[in-house]
Amino acid sequence: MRIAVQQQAFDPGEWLNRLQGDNQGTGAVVGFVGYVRDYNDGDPVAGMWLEHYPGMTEKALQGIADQASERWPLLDVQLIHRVGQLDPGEPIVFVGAASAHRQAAFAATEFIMDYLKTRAPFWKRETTPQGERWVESRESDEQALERWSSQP
Amino acid sequence: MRIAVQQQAFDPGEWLNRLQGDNQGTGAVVGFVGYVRDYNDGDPVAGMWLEHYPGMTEKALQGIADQASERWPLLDVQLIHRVGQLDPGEPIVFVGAASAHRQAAFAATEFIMDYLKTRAPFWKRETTPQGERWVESRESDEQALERWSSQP
Amino acid sequence: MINLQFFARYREQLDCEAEQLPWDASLQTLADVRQHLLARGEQWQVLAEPRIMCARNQELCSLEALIADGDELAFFPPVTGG
Amino acid sequence: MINLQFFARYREQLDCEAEQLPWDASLQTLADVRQHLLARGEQWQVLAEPRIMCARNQELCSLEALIADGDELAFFPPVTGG
Repeated sequence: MRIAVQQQAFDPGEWLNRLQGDNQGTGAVVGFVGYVRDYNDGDPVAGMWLEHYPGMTEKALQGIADQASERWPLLDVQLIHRVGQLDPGEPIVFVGAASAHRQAAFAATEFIMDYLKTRAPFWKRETTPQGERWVESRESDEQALERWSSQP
Repeated sequence: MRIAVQQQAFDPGEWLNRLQGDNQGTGAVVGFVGYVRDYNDGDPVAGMWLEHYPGMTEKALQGIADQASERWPLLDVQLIHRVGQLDPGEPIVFVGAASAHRQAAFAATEFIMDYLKTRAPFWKRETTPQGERWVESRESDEQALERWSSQP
Repeated sequence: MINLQFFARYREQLDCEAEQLPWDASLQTLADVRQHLLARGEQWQVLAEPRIMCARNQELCSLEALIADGDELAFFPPVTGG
Repeated sequence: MINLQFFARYREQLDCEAEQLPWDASLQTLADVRQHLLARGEQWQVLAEPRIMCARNQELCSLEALIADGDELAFFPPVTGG
């Protein structure tokens, strides 16, 4: 398992390939990549700045990954999230899970993203023609979280 | 959209990275990689041979990808499946989808995998200490398919 | 003429990957073709499996699908790719 | 002593990223601390937002969580990472 929070760019493909590792019991790997889009809420976005809560961020991500590992039979989890200044088109986050079968890898990756979106201390501020603005949290992200309390 | 069926090895990371393309409206990319495991049904697996139905395979995969594109607002789909002889640890299949938001990318990738597993003409024959054997289809794969007939 | 194809375990057990069947209007569906093959004897009973899959002109179909002269028909066990 | 931290929009609107508050046994919960800050005047009303999130010693908690001398407390708007 590897968790990183960093300013430097990263290569999502490398992170995906790393999930299998040397484990030939791995049958399924799922990876998610979040990118900076060039528009949001109807406005063009020229750039983004990501604030976080140093110290807490790493703990929060580790806690989310641990929860996923308790819930599904995972062989690996890899998670990286950028902070600081980003350009449109740049990867912000990679989350991936490896397992023997695909259902666990899919569910764990979605679970980690849903928790990351609503429980990890990151905040996006984007640059639009009207100036800088903080991105508003989305109700749909809270709703996405709810299904994990009922579903196995 | 790109769909390939080939004997040659491929790099899953490259296929993942290709999904964003030049589209800065892409906010979310999900990729799935299936690998040859070194055991199955309790037996060690020394290798695998993948048979397919040339001509029909490509059409079937295209049809599945098209269905996913009609169902979710996808910006790209990439799919590659190997045929012929494979060693344990080698990637068999990559399926990925790009979208503005993550829910569509996750759902489409799972949908394509569920259909590929049960509707695309591939057959696995694995080499075990007892000799060659054809892999049996799994009931759980048929069940995975059923949810898509009810769910939006 | 009907072009028949068999894949994977069926291909091996029948020791046949393709054959041509003269067009015969009494064979209206894939189920009729399957019945015709089963009548050939012991070796062909593998096609009696309830989970058999089939395709007409490279598209999955049910055994009840109607066929036409010149069709490419295929019989195969449940698929196991991915 | 209580170590207070503010992030993102709150940090900007309060023009404050961190401050120390003398330990005061009457402040039993994060809600008490928040009330104490709201009493400072207009600028601090941003903390009245119903969707405010908070953490105690770098773990998410509810406003009803009990606090202790030496705690690191943080208030912030709903998170928007990923």
